[in-house]
Amino acid sequence: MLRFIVRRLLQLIPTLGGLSILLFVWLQRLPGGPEYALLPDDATAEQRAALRRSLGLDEPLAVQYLSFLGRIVQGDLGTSLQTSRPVLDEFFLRFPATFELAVTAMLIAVTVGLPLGYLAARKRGTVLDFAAVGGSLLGICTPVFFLAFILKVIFAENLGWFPSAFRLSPGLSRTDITGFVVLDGLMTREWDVVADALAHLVLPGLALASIPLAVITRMTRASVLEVMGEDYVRTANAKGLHRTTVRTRHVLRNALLPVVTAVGLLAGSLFAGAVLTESVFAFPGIGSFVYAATQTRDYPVLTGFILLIATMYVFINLLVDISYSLLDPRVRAQ
Amino acid sequence: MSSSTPLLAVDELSVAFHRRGHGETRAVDGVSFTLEEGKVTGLVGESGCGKSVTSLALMGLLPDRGVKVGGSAVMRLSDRGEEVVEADLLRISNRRMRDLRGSQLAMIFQDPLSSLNPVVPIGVQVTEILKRHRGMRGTPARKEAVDLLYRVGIPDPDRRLNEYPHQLSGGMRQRALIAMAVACKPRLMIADEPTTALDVTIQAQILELLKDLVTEEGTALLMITHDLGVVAGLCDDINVLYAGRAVETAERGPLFAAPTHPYTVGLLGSIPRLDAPRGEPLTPVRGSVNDNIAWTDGCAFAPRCDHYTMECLQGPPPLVQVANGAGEGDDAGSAHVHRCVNPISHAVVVDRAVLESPAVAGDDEEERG
Amino acid sequence: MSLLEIKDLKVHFPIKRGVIIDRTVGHVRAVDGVSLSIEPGQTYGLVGESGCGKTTLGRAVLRLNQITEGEVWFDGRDLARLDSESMRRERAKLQMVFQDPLGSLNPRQNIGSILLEGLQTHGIGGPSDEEARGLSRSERRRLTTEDQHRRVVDALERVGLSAKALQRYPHEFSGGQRQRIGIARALVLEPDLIICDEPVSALDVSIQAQVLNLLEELQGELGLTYLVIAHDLAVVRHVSDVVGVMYLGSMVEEAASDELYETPVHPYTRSLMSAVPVPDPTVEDTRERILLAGDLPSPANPPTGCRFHTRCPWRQEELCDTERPELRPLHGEEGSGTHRVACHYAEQILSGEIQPSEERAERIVHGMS
Amino acid sequence: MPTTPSSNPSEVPGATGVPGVTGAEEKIPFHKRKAAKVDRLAELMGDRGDDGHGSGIWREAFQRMRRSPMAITGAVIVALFVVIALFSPLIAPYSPTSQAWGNEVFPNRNEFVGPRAGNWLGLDHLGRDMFSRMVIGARQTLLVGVVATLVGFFFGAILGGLAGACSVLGGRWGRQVDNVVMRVIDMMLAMPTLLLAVTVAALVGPSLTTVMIAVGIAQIPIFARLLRGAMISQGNREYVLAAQALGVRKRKIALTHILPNSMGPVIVQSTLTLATAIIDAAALSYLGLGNPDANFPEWGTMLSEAQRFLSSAPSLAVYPALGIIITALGFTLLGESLREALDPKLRK
Amino acid sequence: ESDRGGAGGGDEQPFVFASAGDIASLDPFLATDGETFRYSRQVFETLLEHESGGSEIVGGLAETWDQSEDGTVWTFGLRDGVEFHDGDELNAEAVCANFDRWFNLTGAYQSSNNSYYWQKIFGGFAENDEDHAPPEPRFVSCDAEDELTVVIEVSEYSSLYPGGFSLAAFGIMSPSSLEAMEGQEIGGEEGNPTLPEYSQVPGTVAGTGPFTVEEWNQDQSEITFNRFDGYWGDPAGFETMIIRAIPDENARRQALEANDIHGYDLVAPADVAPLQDAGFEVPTRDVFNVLYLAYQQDHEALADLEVREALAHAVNRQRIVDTILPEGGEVATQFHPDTLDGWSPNVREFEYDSELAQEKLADAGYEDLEIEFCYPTEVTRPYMPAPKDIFDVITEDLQEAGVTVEATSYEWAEYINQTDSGNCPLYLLGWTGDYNDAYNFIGTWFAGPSSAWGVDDEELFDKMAEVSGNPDEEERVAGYQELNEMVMDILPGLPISSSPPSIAFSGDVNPPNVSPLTQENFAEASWK
Ligand SMILES: Nc1ncnc2c1ncn2[C@@H]1O[C@H](COP(=O)(O)OP(=O)(O)OP(=O)(O)O)[C@@H](O)[C@H]1O
Ligand SMILES: Nc1ncnc2c1ncn2[C@@H]1O[C@H](COP(=O)(O)OP(=O)(O)OP(=O)(O)O)[C@@H](O)[C@H]1O
Ligand SMILES: [Mg+2]
Ligand SMILES: [Mg+2]
Repeated sequence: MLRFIVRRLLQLIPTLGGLSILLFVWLQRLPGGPEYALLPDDATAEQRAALRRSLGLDEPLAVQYLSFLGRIVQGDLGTSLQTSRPVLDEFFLRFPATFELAVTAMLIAVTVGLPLGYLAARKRGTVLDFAAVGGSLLGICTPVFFLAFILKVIFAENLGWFPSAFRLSPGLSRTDITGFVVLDGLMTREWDVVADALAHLVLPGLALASIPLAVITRMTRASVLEVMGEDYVRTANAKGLHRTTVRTRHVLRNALLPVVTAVGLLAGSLFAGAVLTESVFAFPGIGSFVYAATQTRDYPVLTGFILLIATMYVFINLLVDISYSLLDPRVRAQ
Repeated sequence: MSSSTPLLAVDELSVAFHRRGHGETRAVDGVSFTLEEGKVTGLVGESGCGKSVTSLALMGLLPDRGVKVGGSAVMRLSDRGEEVVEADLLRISNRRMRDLRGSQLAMIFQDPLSSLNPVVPIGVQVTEILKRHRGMRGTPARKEAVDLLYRVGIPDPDRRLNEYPHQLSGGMRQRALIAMAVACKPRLMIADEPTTALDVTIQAQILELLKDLVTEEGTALLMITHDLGVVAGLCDDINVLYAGRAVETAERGPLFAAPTHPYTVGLLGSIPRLDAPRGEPLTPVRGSVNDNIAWTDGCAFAPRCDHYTMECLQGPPPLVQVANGAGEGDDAGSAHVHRCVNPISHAVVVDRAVLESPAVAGDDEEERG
Repeated sequence: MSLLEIKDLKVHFPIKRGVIIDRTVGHVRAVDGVSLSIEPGQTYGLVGESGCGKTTLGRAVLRLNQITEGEVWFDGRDLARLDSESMRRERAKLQMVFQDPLGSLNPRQNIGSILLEGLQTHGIGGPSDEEARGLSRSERRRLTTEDQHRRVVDALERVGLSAKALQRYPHEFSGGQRQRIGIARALVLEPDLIICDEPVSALDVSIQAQVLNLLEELQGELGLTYLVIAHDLAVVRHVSDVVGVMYLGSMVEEAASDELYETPVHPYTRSLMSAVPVPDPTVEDTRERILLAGDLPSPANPPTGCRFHTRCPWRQEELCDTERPELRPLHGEEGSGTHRVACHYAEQILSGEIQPSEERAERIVHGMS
Repeated sequence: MPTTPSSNPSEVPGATGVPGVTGAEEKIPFHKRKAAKVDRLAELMGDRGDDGHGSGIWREAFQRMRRSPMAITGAVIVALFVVIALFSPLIAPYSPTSQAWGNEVFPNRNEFVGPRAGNWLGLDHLGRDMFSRMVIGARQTLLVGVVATLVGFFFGAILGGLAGACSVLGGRWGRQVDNVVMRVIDMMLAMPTLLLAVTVAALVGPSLTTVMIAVGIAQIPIFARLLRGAMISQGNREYVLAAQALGVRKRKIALTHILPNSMGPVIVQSTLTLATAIIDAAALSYLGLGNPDANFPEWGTMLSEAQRFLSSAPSLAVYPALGIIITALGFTLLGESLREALDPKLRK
Repeated sequence: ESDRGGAGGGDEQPFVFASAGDIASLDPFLATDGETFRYSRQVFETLLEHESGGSEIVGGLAETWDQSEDGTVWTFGLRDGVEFHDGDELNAEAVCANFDRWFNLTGAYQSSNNSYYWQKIFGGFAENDEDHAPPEPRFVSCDAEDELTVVIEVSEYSSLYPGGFSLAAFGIMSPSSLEAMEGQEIGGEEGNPTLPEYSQVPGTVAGTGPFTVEEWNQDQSEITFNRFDGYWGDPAGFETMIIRAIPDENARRQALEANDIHGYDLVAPADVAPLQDAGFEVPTRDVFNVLYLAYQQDHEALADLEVREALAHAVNRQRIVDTILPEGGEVATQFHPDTLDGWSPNVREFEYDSELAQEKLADAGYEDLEIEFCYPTEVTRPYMPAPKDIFDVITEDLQEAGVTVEATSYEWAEYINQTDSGNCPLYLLGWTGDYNDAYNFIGTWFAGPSSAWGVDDEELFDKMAEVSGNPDEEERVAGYQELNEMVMDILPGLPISSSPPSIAFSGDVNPPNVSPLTQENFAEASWK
């Protein structure tokens, strides 16, 4: 197992290396440099040229890349052109927000999707099944930003049940320990902060959850249906086991295996999906920051964040693989 | 009379599947047989003739929807004391059936790998049945499981309990399945092609194990197979199934010595025998099961039969007692019945030249292409 | 002169593992030093338990598996040493019939194209060079197409299918018919040798017999040479002139078919033979059974000495676990010299000098408490 | 009517009489009896119907889909959408860009014009006929979906096909190639799709082409992996071995045997990608990377433009949103039922 | 509901205002963006300021100001009794300490994006660092003549003065904070500047404004202000004020409607009426901007005046103003808002007349004119609330006149690049004034040849230099009027509109006086 993990981690190096070159070349070729985004409209051509020079952007790409590599080896991803703060700091400043959002979305997706998919499979062909399948198809087909918008108009603007923006109500004082609002609130017993933070997570969480929810529901359903037809379930029934034993130990346990993989893949994509949701809900996470960075051609932020997100994605997949192999002894053997 | 009632009496069992857009498929169509304690009854037939469906119907394991089961399968559940408790397995409640399964009725499946849950250790899969039906848990359950595995011939059972199915060899998997089946000393056991997926040497081990089980525990065994060789060594009574119906039923002696239904004869003629002189061509049945006609139109086997007449196509042939003289002059009790209007008499069987007789096959083939 | 001569063939599959770069940490010795030769017009049967390396051997002959060591002489050439292009051409003369009739047919190709493919690949058919002289290119092509079509239809008819099958797809046929198509595919190239890897094990008994008959018939008509691989000893014996028995990558016994049946010498052959069920109750009841303990050991880590010693009832204290026996002609007896065994104690076993130890088999037979 | 003749050579029709026939039949001449038997048998087996000729897996899948309500719904939606898209200039009553009613709409004062006789779906914020824009928009949307899918399909298939073929047939060298290609695909996969699309779009500049390329590129690794996976699994099938045993060249095996059999999942994926492409295109438009040209209205752009008016004139956003959702749903339904129909597990 | 979120802070609930982005630095000197200046105006004050709600220059920290004859020496009389947040007192030395610090900055501070406005108004530094290529310095010295008199000398007169002194970038900080900043450099390696800590963590910088900075929460993009009780003027209306970023325009509106915030800037014109109807305060600022359609004259057809005139006639500017721009906007007749001195009533005007446009095009031989037309995506500017809508309307008009338009859009950064380099024949752009001087408008565009316009008119350039260099205010204004007339004769582009950008507040709030320069002083606002 350890060997497997080490192997996967080592494989990460060429992947990230390649990705960084790709990003580097690619991003630097984006039209319109930071000199246009950072200086006011009335700046002169000389001023813009001077800025390029002082940012080191006039160096040959290879030189830039090498110095980038040199820094990255020391754990330095450069500084944001936009805010002049280290990219890593920026990332960890915003990561907790996105992470909380992603976790919320995943929780919603899993807690609703699994039972729903399971029930749909059990009640195959009934109204419930139809609704679950139809609903999840609809979930997949509705553009996330539109859904987010609708949710906001209904539940924030018209009904006023949930806040429409931010991660925390302005002016609410809190103790910052980890950057994770809910966690900090729980640790310091600032219940108002916890409640407030949770309220802020509901709508964006729902919007972000729509696709994973749909996927998990459908996958669970398909997987449960498949497993219910397996021979070993028939064996379990032939042993006269209680229905619940059959369903939990034999059906669910196997049916969840492919779902675990799906959850991992989806978790990776959540960080990217957050771009849309976060911008609709003014949620201060990495998604909206990356988007702003594309607008201002903040190369270090783009390169750094995408590398970090990619690393995270690979890590999540590694975790999934590991958990998969823990769950499935057949894989463990290899 | 109680002692003479069979353990299980299956009467006119029929199973029909409904599928949208496909109409009805009668997978099993009026099959009757009985099972006795300490005896082995065989169900033989080619693929798709309804053997598995029969066994699943008895175990109540057919899918909930789209299936219609008819007939009855009355099982004597207990004969402690005077009172005989009987139940029709096809009618009792789901709950009750679950109680019976595993404790009174057990089943061994064909493919040992897919029949074991890949992600649950063997030990758990064995102990869960002990827990369910014998209320054992913890260490005693484990000890019992070790014992069971040892009894079915799994070496080093203690270690095997923690292993997963894929870590076992094919033979051991089948043994583990058998261990589960015998865990509660069921009175009736159904083995659905338990050795098809195994090598001959392993098959011999498993068959021996089953044989011992029957003789020592007095379990009734319903042996399902397509291999007449297996049946010859193991079964007491044999039912030959074709297209969902029993076409010939007999004790194994008469069946092998004097088969009367052309299908049985064909099956026997198909098997290359280790002890037959070499170079002699086999005499198989023509065509394949796809060539059946509906039983309602006549004998389903007619299109493949070298022996059929117009009569065969005159509606479903009835199951009839084999006219005596076909071998041992046995008493009426040991029924040798067949479903054929134009059976092969024993004398004919011996004369192979006659069997390789006219057929319409050639012409048919041209039409169909 | 033999048509095919295999000398000390070894096929090892590397087991790879590693952190970054895969290293070879061991080998699966699928075939580990097998020698055999097949005479023209003969049928050579190869039996053995699942996983003993039969398929690997068959594929190695066709170089579908990398050969680790050894020679494969075919038609005066060592196939093991041919470059891949010459080997590709050589394949026209060496054909193969596969176990899974459906799986070995491309579902998207119709029968015509399946059968034509080999002809087109090897440019078989069409006017000879002499005839072709003076013909225009399109004319030549037309003639070739016509000739190939004729050959295909011919092959189809030989296996008992009509030309109407040409336009149809594999899934529209029954199992037996599909296997016939597989045979026709091999046949159409007019090969010298056909390797049949479990040609019937996926088929129903009656169909199995049809296919076996067909194979024999074709041999009679066309004088083909077969290498038939199967795990069913009865089948192999039925079709073969010479039978080789494999165990764990090596050949343990080789003899003429009848001789092998009459006087099996190697303990493995004996137990194998005793395990094959015979569809005859009287035989079954009287037969002595040699039950083997346990399963086939892993070919990645074969036992030392005689590979079979871990399961052998005749095992002796000496030699068996230290020295690997060679395949050698049986001494003494009327042995025509064609009976070869790989056992240190073959003669003693044959003469009854050494008796099987009962205990090994005991535990299984009487294992039930 | 057996399809398989017995190979028994002695089985010649009419060689000997049938033994054991009853007296009643004895009077009929043998050949007549035989003919009657044949007729009767043929008659009995006649209603079983023929299995159909020359059909392949696709045809069978089609048969199955014809009975699936899901497939029918999907097909109807898609067909309707395609028809509208193809004939949109004929259907649209007005030019989609004509601001003929420009002086009737005041977005700055929140005054819009809803559905009315001349304008069935009302006017948009610049006084253009909403119905015409929706209809013409269908065409653009279809174009985006199709081209993006083709881009993903094409490059994905090349990459995946190369990797798959090399891995299956290329031996040791081939596995290296496969490894390298897979690393590249992994890299693309690790990059979040939307970010990938955003950067592509930013690179090329916002336009319809951009959206198509961006969405397409994001799909490349998916197609590539899918095809590679399918090819490797097909490559282990026995028919590939059979072709090798015939001596067919490896390149030909890859192209004519493995590839066609591996296309099933890829084709299913294309249908699903059409839906994804339409939705992703809308997202890109939302992020301001959509089609800048007003002459070619596209639903995604319309939707993102109309979000501003969601509270005052929700219909402006709802029409294109519904268009996108329904169309995507149509393709998804079709793709899913195609997947189901082609699933070997569900096939007998 | 007025106590939502009121748990923290004082007993009064904080006023929450949504901006479009986070601030860049606590030190406005380093910044170039409006959001930072919005923040800094609440905390720092400059020598001169604009009148509340107007664009006239009035005293800030200086009560009086004077220029020498040649306009190179400026004398400021400071307000007495002004206290910094950290307790320091405002005096001439404190002011000069600021100027001296700025002038003597080195290293990465000299990079054009860290001292943009300094370089624009006062040129380079005492020692110019070649790496960053700052221009020649224009600042000469700052002297404390007495306790409250500051004398600043520049090397040449420019119309940038005195307006330049009012720029938020030049907020005056306390001497103590300057001391604390001393030695804090812009860090990081070359090309990776990190701003010094004082500009990132509140506590060092201290101004004289009505609010003090309490906290800058970068992960929430939130900055918290407290009322400064020692403020010399009227105390701020809110005890606590929070400015938080919501980049998305719709999200800002929805947050206000959902009562998550109490005010926001950059209100979309379409939202003005609905918000007002719903009881929100949406005061409209005075117009201080111009939106124009530029004709890049390197384009062959556009080099022809007749074509330019034709296009001018082709566009129905009134419709844009009526339907797209916020109420109160008007069609611009020149590159100059009428709220600013130098506006001329006598410029040449162009009526909307599609037929005339067609005729003119035909005359010029361009009946089938095909032309590329660019617009920016993903931005709203105060002068250009919905670029795509405006673009669509103009496109429709042009097509009406027989012009075939090829649409091109760019993201803002790229848009500036493309239009600046003259790659767009037709494009939309505009300008909001920084301070009250005509040069801030036409001077930006027509002071010399530029690829943005492709105008090459020596006469115009000379005249511009002459007028802007004239220290006499009256003459200068007259000169600007002439210039405006001249520009409209040349017709380098079509001025479209001057429109009032709106700012929205919750109904519970008394809004501050809104400023045409978008320089609201939030101290003026209070709870109702
Ligand atoms: N769930 C089902 N739905 C529809 N038809 C079914 C179903 N299960 C079985 N059948 C049909 O019933 C018939 C009998 O099947 P069964 O599995 O009993 O055959 P079998 O004799 O066990 O064959 P094999 O030797 O292949 O196991 C077959 O024709 C099969 O197609
Ligand atoms: N490509 C391969 N890589 C690694 N090991 C292999 C490979 N092919 C076969 N083996 C191993 O080689 C051994 C012999 O396999 P082979 O398929 O030849 O056996 P077989 O006698 O044909 O068995 P069966 O009767 O099951 O077909 C097995 O242990 C198998 O696991
Ligand atoms: Mg079965
Ligand atoms: Mg094999």
